Amino acid sequence: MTEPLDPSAAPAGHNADHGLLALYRSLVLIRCSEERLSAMFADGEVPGFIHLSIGQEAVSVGVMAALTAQDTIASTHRGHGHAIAKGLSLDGFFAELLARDTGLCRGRGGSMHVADMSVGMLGANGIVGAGLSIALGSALAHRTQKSGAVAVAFFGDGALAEGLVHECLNMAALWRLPMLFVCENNGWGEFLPTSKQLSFALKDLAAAYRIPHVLVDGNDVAAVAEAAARIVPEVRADGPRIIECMTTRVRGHFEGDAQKYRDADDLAALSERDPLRITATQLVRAGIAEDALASITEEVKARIHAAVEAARAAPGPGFEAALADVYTAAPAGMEAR
Amino acid sequence: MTEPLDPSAAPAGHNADHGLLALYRSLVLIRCSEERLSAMFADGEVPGFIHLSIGQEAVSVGVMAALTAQDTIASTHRGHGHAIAKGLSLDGFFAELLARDTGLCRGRGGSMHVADMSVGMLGANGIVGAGLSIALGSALAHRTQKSGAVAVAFFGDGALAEGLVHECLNMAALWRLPMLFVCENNGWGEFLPTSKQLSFALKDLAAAYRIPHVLVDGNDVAAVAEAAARIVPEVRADGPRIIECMTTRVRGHFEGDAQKYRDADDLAALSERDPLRITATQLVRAGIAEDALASITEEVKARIHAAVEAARAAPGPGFEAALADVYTAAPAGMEAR
Amino acid sequence: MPELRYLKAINLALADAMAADPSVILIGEDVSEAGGAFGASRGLRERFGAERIVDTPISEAAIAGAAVGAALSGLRPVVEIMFMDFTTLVMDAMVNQAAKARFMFGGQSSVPMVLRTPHGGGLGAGPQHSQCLEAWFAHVPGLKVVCPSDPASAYGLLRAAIADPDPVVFVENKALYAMKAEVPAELPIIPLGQAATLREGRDVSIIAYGAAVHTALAAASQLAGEGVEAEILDLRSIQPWDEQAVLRSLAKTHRLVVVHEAVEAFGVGAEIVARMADIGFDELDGPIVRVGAPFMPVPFSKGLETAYLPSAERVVQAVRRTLA
Amino acid sequence: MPELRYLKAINLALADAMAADPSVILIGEDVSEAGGAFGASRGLRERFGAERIVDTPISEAAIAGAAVGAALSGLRPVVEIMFMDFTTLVMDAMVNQAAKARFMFGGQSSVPMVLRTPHGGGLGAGPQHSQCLEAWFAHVPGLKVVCPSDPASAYGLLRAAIADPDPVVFVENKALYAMKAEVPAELPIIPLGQAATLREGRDVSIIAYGAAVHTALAAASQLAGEGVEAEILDLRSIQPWDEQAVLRSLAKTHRLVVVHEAVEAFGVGAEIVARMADIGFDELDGPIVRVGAPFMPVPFSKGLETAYLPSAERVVQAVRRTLA
Ligand SMILES: Cc1ncc(C[n+]2csc(CCOP(=O)(O)OP(=O)(O)O)c2C)c(N)n1
Ligand SMILES: Cc1ncc(C[n+]2csc(CCOP(=O)(O)OP(=O)(O)O)c2C)c(N)n1
Ligand SMILES: [Mg+2]
Ligand SMILES: [Mg+2]
Repeated sequence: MTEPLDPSAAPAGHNADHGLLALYRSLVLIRCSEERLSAMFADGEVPGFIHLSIGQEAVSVGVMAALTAQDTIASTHRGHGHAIAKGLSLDGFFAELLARDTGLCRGRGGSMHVADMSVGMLGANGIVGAGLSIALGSALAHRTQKSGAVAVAFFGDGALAEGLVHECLNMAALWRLPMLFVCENNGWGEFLPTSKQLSFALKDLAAAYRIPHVLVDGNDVAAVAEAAARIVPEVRADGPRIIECMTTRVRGHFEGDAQKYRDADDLAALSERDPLRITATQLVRAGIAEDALASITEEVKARIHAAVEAARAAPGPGFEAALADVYTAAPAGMEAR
Repeated sequence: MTEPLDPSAAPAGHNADHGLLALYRSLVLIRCSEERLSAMFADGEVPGFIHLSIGQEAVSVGVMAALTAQDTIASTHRGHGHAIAKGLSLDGFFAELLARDTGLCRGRGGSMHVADMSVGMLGANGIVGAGLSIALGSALAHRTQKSGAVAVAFFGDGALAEGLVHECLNMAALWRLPMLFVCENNGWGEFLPTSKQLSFALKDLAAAYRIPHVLVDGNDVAAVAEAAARIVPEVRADGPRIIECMTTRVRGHFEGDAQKYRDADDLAALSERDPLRITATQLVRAGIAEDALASITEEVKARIHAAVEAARAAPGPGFEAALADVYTAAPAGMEAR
Repeated sequence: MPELRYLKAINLALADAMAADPSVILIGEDVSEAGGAFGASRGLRERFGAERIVDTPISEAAIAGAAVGAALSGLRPVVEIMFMDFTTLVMDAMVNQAAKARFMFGGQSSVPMVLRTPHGGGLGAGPQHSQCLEAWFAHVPGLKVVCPSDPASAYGLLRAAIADPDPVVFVENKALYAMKAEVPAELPIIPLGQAATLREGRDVSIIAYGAAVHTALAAASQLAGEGVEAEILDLRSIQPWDEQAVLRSLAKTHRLVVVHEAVEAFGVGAEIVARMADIGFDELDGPIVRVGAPFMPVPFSKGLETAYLPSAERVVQAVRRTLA
Repeated sequence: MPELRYLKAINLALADAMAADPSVILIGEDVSEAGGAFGASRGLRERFGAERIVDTPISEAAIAGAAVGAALSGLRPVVEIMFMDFTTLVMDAMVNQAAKARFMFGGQSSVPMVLRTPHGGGLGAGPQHSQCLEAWFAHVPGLKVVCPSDPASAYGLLRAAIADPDPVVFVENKALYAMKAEVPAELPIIPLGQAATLREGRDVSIIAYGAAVHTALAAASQLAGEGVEAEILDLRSIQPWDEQAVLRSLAKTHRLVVVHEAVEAFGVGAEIVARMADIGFDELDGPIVRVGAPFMPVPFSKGLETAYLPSAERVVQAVRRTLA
């Protein structure tokens, strides 16, 4: 908790220091990145549909702190936090959201499809629930290859209504795959509370599938990291687990959503559960100077600034290159196309 | 239990006498119909894929005894029992299986698609799990129309792995629809025991969805009928319920399946759980003469014989009529086609 | 003449259909309290009640399957699937259940349901929120497929679709939702299966539907400047489509270009061309040219997406090619 | 030359691919203990172990989705979907995930998976167990689609499909499973995307794939008796398809007939015709005629089904029509 700040440290994740300050840095990185995106979206500089994870960052950071580079994750439409915490290239991230050729997806995917295979981030996903089956298959591959890696599926509470999720719970349990289910329960699926969408609690479903389930405060990164550190080794050794993170969707369903359908007091109260605030308070209580936290924010912002400027300077994607990537080049001698 | 046998009585079902003898008659009707089909299939007279419900008849008969003509059912690939018990035209049934123009589906559907809308039988179904969403929608219609009717979905234990089933459980519970889920748990999904397909028990899933669940001996028609008589009014008044019937698949997955993958002793033991035998024993114990039972079988066989002969004499379906039924005639003035 | 937006025309058609027939219900994700992800059902809950405008969980397969069951049980459900890309999740309900029930049950039943869904690009929504998949549904016997190009036809065709006894896939181009146009004070119901001639011309027939109709019209203006008079047919219905109208136009112009936003390969245009290369062969004086999207997913970047979407320029080139 | 059944050729290809590459796994309902619903994977569990031949629950969507995830993580999964009609349940995995992953992730990844599935009628299996839906997949950028017509090509194409870095939908006509034919002792791998000329002829080109190839061959024999020499091309791959081979044949015969078992309207044939009505227009001396199934679900009754399925007689009539 008192380690010196290393400005060159990678975001929490692979072999990173799991101390709270490192986690905090990662929270700040996600938050500042998304706030920057929000501003650029409002300015018309970021196109498409943007779903921010502001208020939910602690889930990504806490879980990823327990993973290695070999572990894989499958994400959702609200995937920026997962992607950044897993350690994807920040330059590639911003370049993608700005639709540049230097983007991780060369400007073809955008926010809903950011992916970085080099760090085991198998993609955000525009289809609610689809990531679970991708993680399921990745877990199957890990097991078949005896790699010792785990696969993690992130999904929202609204996704629990998709039949595919149940198919995956059943198969993961049946085959005892090294798969971690992480539910980000923010109480909403688009514009309707999930209490009006779901007749069940995940805890009870987990009991039916006999998959051990823990409920954590998804806005307390220390709590999430502690749970993940305990549970990921169980997944590696013994099979599927579920971590359900109670969390808060702050910015509405997508950028541009004024959330008129929400109770104003509820919205106002969200700041009390702000993951950054919670962790900052813990750090200050543990003796970290407020200045140290502020300087983390400054550094992070500088890093983001550099990424944004690099993205702005980068060329847009080329049509011919895109067309050439619909298929992989056929293996030598096969001339499949 | 001692009412006189009325040979002209409809199969148990709508407003029929629910006495055990009437139920027995219905069991015999299904059994003899399917045995006849089995023989005709072996002779090459019945084409296509045929999934017999021999050993499972008590589920159909017991549940249907609690339904009215307004109530609707959606069935499965193993749907002969459901169809016959719901009171569909026996002549139309055999004519359909023999692919005649006089068949309920005019020879276009066959075994996997027998339907009789006039008795609320919304169709067998070749797609595992699909019937549940059809029953869900039918229940929604009943509720919207305030008809007081219930919709019943029959499905096998193997179907529990289909995501659609879970979507339907959730929606039925969420909306408290007048929908009864009837699981025919015969321990098999095709050639694999469902213990190798499912990581959960339906009872536990039901608890998660907070849908009341009862487990009954699906081979004891009195037990099924008693449960259904108690539970169907609950469904009408209060919302979804699940009846799980433990039952036995005797003839293999489909006709022609020699069940070499099954334990010979297990197969041999099935006759002890034969629903007809169980009910016959109860009836005899209750004072019904064995002769009376035998004469039921004789009458039923005569009825089936008549249906088969009528079907054999009937013409095959016409191609032009089939083509004309791909769409409904457009409403007057609309000329949609 | 009053002006009407495309989205409002959909909204009006839903309202009028619900007022006319108490068996019409609307069902889908966020259709009720929120009035629809794009606002198509705004105000309907207040007017017709939550029993008839039903918010669902995120369960597309069950929603569509339930619509089939409800239609078999006396209702006329109108389902909204938020993006056509998500119809990947309702294929079984639409194809194996809705489309076949009437035929497969020997004509015992009809399945009067409508599945409304927006397709199309132009919003930077990326590969999983922009696809035009109508060709899939048009290939399925038992389904009808409609795709209106403007507010008046959106209203008139949706009314016809809801009144139709058979399952209809009703495709709305989301880039058209904001489009405003003059409409008659009394909006007529428009029969399914009939094309509309939007422009008369003697030199070439351009067949289009949905947003591509406007691309075709823009091309026609440009061509007129070059002395080429294009006849423009708005197909409106894709299944059934108005073969006779297309043939009549071809018999007049002897040249054919087919335009749509969907991927060209194995798209709707292929069928139209294939029919005309058979029954219209003797009328043809030049190659039949299609203009559709290239064989790639819909890209996110604005630059890529613009290059991807069929343009008036490409239609003009296609016309020049068949006239050459 | 040894004889081989079509089903056995599939089985051999699976075995040889698994022996050649330890990353190949087979996954599906009843593929392992039972050896496949039609027996395609018989004996493989014994040889390669249950870890590589995986029996699944009845969960098509998750099976296909898992194959995508496994393919992104280093395996080469071969999925079996028991009937093509059930691919209605895997559309999201195939279309929104498998097909797009490479493009949408900027070329970072390939998705080397194969989805094997039988289509076709003739078994009295009825409307939900007989459909030919390959046109859907051919319309999706990122997918490849293959449909072999005989044992040797079933072997060679399946080997190529499994070795291919992209997702392939591999369609087997179930009525061909029992077909026996002579094959070379060393079965070659056959590249995707290449048609085979099965019969040379000067009067008309008949293009077919799958079981319809045999219908076309039967028609050609009959036509030969009338003095008409038909050239028969087996397309083999549907996406990509061998446009140049078709164009070459057309340039020789100047008449074109396209035959498949799938519903004619909006089917695979439409694309082939549409291409030729464009790039091959100058070669055409008569209308292009398609022979496919009528616009109805596949009926159960033998009589109806026989009338439904494309026949040699209908191909002969089509040829006569284009020659008239
Ligand atoms: C299959 C599918 N259905 C619907 C949508 C539209 N949609 C996008 S996000 C969303 C809500 C998801 O809720 P949840 O899973 O709780 O995630 P959250 O947005 O709360 O993070 C919906 C309905 C979609 N993208 N995919
Ligand atoms: C969607 C789908 N997947 C697979 C099949 C093939 N299939 C037919 S019946 C069956 C087993 C069903 O098991 P269960 O639901 O327990 O019913 P049972 O046969 O035991 O009555 C399977 C896999 C199918 N018809 N539909
Ligand atoms: Mg949520
Ligand atoms: Mg079973």
